Amino acid sequence: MPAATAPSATIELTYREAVREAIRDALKRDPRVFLMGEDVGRYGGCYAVSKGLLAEFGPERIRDTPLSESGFTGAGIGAAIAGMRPIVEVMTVNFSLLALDQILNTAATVRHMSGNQFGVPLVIRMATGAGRQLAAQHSHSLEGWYAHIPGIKVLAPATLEDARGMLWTALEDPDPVLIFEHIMLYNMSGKLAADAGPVGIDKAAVRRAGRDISLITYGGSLWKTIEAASALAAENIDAEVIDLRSLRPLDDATIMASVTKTRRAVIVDEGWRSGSLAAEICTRIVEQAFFDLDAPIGRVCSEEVPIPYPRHLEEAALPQTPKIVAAAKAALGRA
Amino acid sequence: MPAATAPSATIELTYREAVREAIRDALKRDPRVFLMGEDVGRYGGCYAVSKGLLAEFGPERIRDTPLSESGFTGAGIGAAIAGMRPIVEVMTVNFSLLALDQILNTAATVRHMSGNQFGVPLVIRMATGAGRQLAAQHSHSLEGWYAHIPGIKVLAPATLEDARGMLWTALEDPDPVLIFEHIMLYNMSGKLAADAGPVGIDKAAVRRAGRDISLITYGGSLWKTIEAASALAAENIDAEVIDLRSLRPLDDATIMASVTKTRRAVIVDEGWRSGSLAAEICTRIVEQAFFDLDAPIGRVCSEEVPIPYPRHLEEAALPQTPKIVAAAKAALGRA
Amino acid sequence: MNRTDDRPHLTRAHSLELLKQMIRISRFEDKCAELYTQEKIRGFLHLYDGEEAVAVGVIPVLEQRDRVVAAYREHGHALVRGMSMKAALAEMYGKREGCSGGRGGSMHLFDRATNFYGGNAIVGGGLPLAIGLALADRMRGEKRVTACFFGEGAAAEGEFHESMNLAALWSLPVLFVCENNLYAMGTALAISESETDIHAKAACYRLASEAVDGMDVVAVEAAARRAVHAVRETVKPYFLECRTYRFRAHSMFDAQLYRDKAEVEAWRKKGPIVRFQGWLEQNKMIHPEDVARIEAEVAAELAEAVAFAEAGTWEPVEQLTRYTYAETAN
Amino acid sequence: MNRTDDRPHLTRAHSLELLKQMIRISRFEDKCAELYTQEKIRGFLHLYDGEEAVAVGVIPVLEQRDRVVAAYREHGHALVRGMSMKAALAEMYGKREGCSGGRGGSMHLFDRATNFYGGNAIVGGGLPLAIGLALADRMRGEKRVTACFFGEGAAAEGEFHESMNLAALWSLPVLFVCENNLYAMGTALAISESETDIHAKAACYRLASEAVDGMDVVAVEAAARRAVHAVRETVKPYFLECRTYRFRAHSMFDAQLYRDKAEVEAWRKKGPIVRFQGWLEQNKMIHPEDVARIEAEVAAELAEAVAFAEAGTWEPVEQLTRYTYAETAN
Ligand SMILES: Cc1ncc(C[n+]2csc(CCOP(=O)(O)OP(=O)(O)O)c2C)c(N)n1
Ligand SMILES: Cc1ncc(C[n+]2csc(CCOP(=O)(O)OP(=O)(O)O)c2C)c(N)n1
Ligand SMILES: [Mg+2]
Ligand SMILES: [Mg+2]
Repeated sequence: MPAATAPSATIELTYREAVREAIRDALKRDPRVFLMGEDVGRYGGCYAVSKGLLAEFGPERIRDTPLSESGFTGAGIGAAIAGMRPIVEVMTVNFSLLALDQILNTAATVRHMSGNQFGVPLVIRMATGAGRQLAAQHSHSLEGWYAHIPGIKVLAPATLEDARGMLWTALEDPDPVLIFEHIMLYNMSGKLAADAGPVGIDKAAVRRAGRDISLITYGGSLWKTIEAASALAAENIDAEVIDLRSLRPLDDATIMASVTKTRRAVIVDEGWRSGSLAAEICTRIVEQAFFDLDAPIGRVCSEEVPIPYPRHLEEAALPQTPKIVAAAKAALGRA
Repeated sequence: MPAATAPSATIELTYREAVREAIRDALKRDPRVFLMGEDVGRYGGCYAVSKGLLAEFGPERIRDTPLSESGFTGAGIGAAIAGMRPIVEVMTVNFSLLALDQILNTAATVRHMSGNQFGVPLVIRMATGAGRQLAAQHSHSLEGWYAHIPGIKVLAPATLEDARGMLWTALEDPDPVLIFEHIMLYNMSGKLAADAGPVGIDKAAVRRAGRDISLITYGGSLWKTIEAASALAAENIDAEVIDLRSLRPLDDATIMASVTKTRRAVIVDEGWRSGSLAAEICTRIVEQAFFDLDAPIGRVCSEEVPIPYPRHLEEAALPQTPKIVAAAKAALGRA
Repeated sequence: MNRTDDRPHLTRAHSLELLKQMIRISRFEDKCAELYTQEKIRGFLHLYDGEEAVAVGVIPVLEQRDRVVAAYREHGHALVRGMSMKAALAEMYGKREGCSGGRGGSMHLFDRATNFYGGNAIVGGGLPLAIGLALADRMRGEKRVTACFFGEGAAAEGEFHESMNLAALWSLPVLFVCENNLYAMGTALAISESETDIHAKAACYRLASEAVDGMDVVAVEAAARRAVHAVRETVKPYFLECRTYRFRAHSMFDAQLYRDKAEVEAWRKKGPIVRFQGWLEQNKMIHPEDVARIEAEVAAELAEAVAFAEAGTWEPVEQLTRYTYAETAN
Repeated sequence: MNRTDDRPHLTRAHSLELLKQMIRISRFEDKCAELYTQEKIRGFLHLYDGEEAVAVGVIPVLEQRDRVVAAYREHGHALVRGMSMKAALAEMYGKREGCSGGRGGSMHLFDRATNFYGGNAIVGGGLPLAIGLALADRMRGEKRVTACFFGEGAAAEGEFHESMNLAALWSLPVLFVCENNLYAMGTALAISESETDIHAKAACYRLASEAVDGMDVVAVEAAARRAVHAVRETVKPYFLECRTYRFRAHSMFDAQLYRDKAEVEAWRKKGPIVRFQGWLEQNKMIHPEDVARIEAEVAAELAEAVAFAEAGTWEPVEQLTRYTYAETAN
């Protein structure tokens, strides 16, 4: 769990509310900030994140857009270059493919190809992940895929603190930052300091310390992994759980420190297995800590299939606690 | 080198001509085949691949499209579902981002989400890679990135045989196949059997047999890697060179057979390093042959930067023979 | 254009058929909503309530060989096109016996037998597909029509623009049917389009275009006849904007903050079923027994469908990755 | 609209300035072509030969605070906007002293000092960017105009459509300047657009739109004055289609199989420079010495630029990945 902070009043809220508070806070702090996306205003947001903000901030700053992902993402880029601090919301990562030209060919390249004359301090938020039976065009986890692109940063808040705190730090970043919110986290509730504020976005967090194996994950899979760690504890396996938090750049130091200690690792990632972020992490461990490893590194990823609709198949397609437990035990030779 | 074929007349031709011959052949063999893309007709193709085909086959089958990557790629998907065998040409992989919605959300999913009622026997060809100083919006190598997507196949012909032979096999495939042609290969010339025909697309090829280390690569990097193997040979290092040919699916058997023999591997891949296909291959080796490895696996990838314009920086950004040699020697402890 | 061909044939039998089809969709979807609250159906469920006259007015005008592309609000289209309620409902249950083997769900109904190409949940994503189907038909000289249904929200997408241009430029036999229900989720048309007259917008691509009262099944059918006839004879695209309204929420997760209840109620009074049924009754073309009979038939069909879906089987988990690629001989 | 404001001020000094700017671009690019064959310049090089009247007619009408977005055929725009030949040429050499530090090359000229936002080599890719720049200005109440230049080929892209709609819908102060040179690489307009009248196409989004003879610098300037004035006063978009022609190949890799030499020759006779210069001479507004002086000044500027570019330095290879991200304090 993150380092203890000075005692302060805590409030009970959901991840959704934490994101909303982060947006409200940003809008209040900085007149350059505005939120733009499909149905963020009158509808209240596809996942109800921005509900109420239109009434508070008006239609200029809570800007409903037409169905034009490329157009309004590009508009966010332009506005950012011109000195605003836009938050662009793309409803679901699958739709962001329509905006990928703007993200990769413009947002990620402008600073470099202009020789540092123009930067893009833009935040793009989107929902990611499966679990609601939304089938093959609404359920993918492409955040790890986005993490391949130089010029952008990629965040995956998994906790209330991060949902609340990453946005502001991202908005202060001079470069484009993509924030992926897992749809299964929105209803998660818990306690948070009433005055919770910005958090760093450059370090992974050790969410559970352990000696026997490193379980490395992020986003929606964090909670399944923590559950797996508890199950493993019951079998006397002391797992360390690392929440990557930032997928680009990756915090190699925290990963290597853990693996060097435990000598074994399993990576849990909701992306499709081949070409997953898990592969990158595995490779970095091999590159940087090969001789510290006692066993092959395990991967628990999504099956390589467009996510199917029925509950039982959707569940089977995704990383689940028992699979994580099994992978950890296999890495420990206790399969 | 590929298995010897029965002696037949050989002709001298370029990679560009080999691709053109493959397209001509397909058009002649099968009335369902047509070529569609920007400037494939009257202009003769951005990289002159389709030069002459308009005169031979007419504007219906050599179809110039407007600048509408999403529209005409989607049109290719629809035509394929309706029973045609379209070849869609996207000029450069960077522009294909505009069509990614159609590729990932439709082409790759239709068979699954329709419960196998509709398939998409479509071939999409595109130019990839750097080397012509085309800078940050025309130089990327995203084929390894595409290889993450279930539902499509991804090919990277590196030789004249493959440039000539993969297309037909791809057209016979019931699913979407993306073929990436590296821009630096188009002018490569060599000899090819006059009656060269289809080749398999499911196996990697050992382009040079060796005992000391496996150099695993594909596409434009193959020739740099073969050069590196020659340089290594001069230092008494006997490198095996594997040409993946198919990036999705990967031919694990050939890779593992090589690595199990050599116990060392370096992967050479023009994609950006983080999240590269090289990471996936490294991870598979770790998963499947960990205990056969004597050293960490090396990666020679592109630097994580939008490709810069000046020659010296572009060269420095890409995998090059000396880097491959150095990586191989490092893996052998001879750095 | 042959005027005789296009005139609606409002015989009593035909009128009853139109009414029945609309009632079929409506009752089917009422049931779906109920089953959704029972968690038999999950995921996103988009109901067509209020828009039935569009699918019922257009699709029966098509021939068997023609093709249909729809979006995610497509239960009505699938049923009218000939998909059985059983296959549609089993799909929403996620059962193997569903029209897509259970893998698609509500947003991805497919049916090869009736040339029904989905079921596309990317707004605008079906348009390029329709272009391609029609291109294939044109290249082969097959006189098929591809009818492509989508909401007015799609008109803002780049894919709409590219598709309109390709259709007109290449003379493709596509009937574009824009179901303009005035809202894209919670976004009213005026908030998403500088030109709110969608059929005029389409006409800018130099294709035939007209708007019709989408709450009037007879008007829709008449327009569809003209349009389908024109597409088939001229081998050119045609754009039909059907002005309609969605009575229910966008999906099952919509608090409808963006519109007044009164607005919805006012539209409900103009609903395609009440309106057509009322008109038929007023003109003595149908009798109360007719409606009772239709309701009974539909109820029976529906009961059978529910039983079928309930009795359906689950795809074994071992088959999870099936159909990601074709299963080939080797 | 204030008619007085918009009338071109064709004083002798102004005429000479217009002529000089066109000649500057032309001579600069002749040199670029030569340097390309010498392999001093590499990559893609797109010349503006024949289209000079557009940049020269439009850009000087803008104010310093205004913004310019261009595509990959943007040498002319950059020079007229105020970039020095030195900085532009050094960029094409790939030298650190180039306007983009040498990292961009011909297709990616940028200049913060003059609000020149590239240099975008994705066809249509600059339009959403222009939308965003203008959106920022509108939100802050800054009366700036963003002029966005692109070719007619871009009109087929979805991004064009989305951008037109957003500009009109949100009332954004963008001046869209479509450089309609009749070809997109080798694709003639009629092969890419069902509506070949691009300004009419744009008008469909309900924005002010007009077409002008893009070979006539005076006409372009007059139209640009009207347009810029309208954008600034109404805070609404304006679309200006400049009908022009590209005399040279699309890039240095183009055999021009798609058009007749005769067509090119016919257009060359209507070239913006010969035409304007001829007209000025005919009307005795300039004398041969004027042209000689301009040529001499331009030649000197160019010689200096070449020397500057030649003397420029290479970015150390160690700096390869610089500017992928901002360099922050820590
Ligand atoms: C590309 C894309 N963007 C966003 C969405 C989310 N979404 C689903 S339906 C919808 C509204 C579409 O409205 P319209 O086209 O008018 O159809 P209607 O729902 O009214 O039938 C939106 C925004 C999506 N599915 N696809
Ligand atoms: C999205 C995209 N597709 C294709 C290309 C390749 N390409 C570069 S310029 C060009 C022609 C563009 O024509 P037009 O917009 O008329 O501008 P012009 O070159 O005539 O000035 C093409 C197809 C590209 N750069 N970007
Ligand atoms: Mg709608
Ligand atoms: Mg042009």
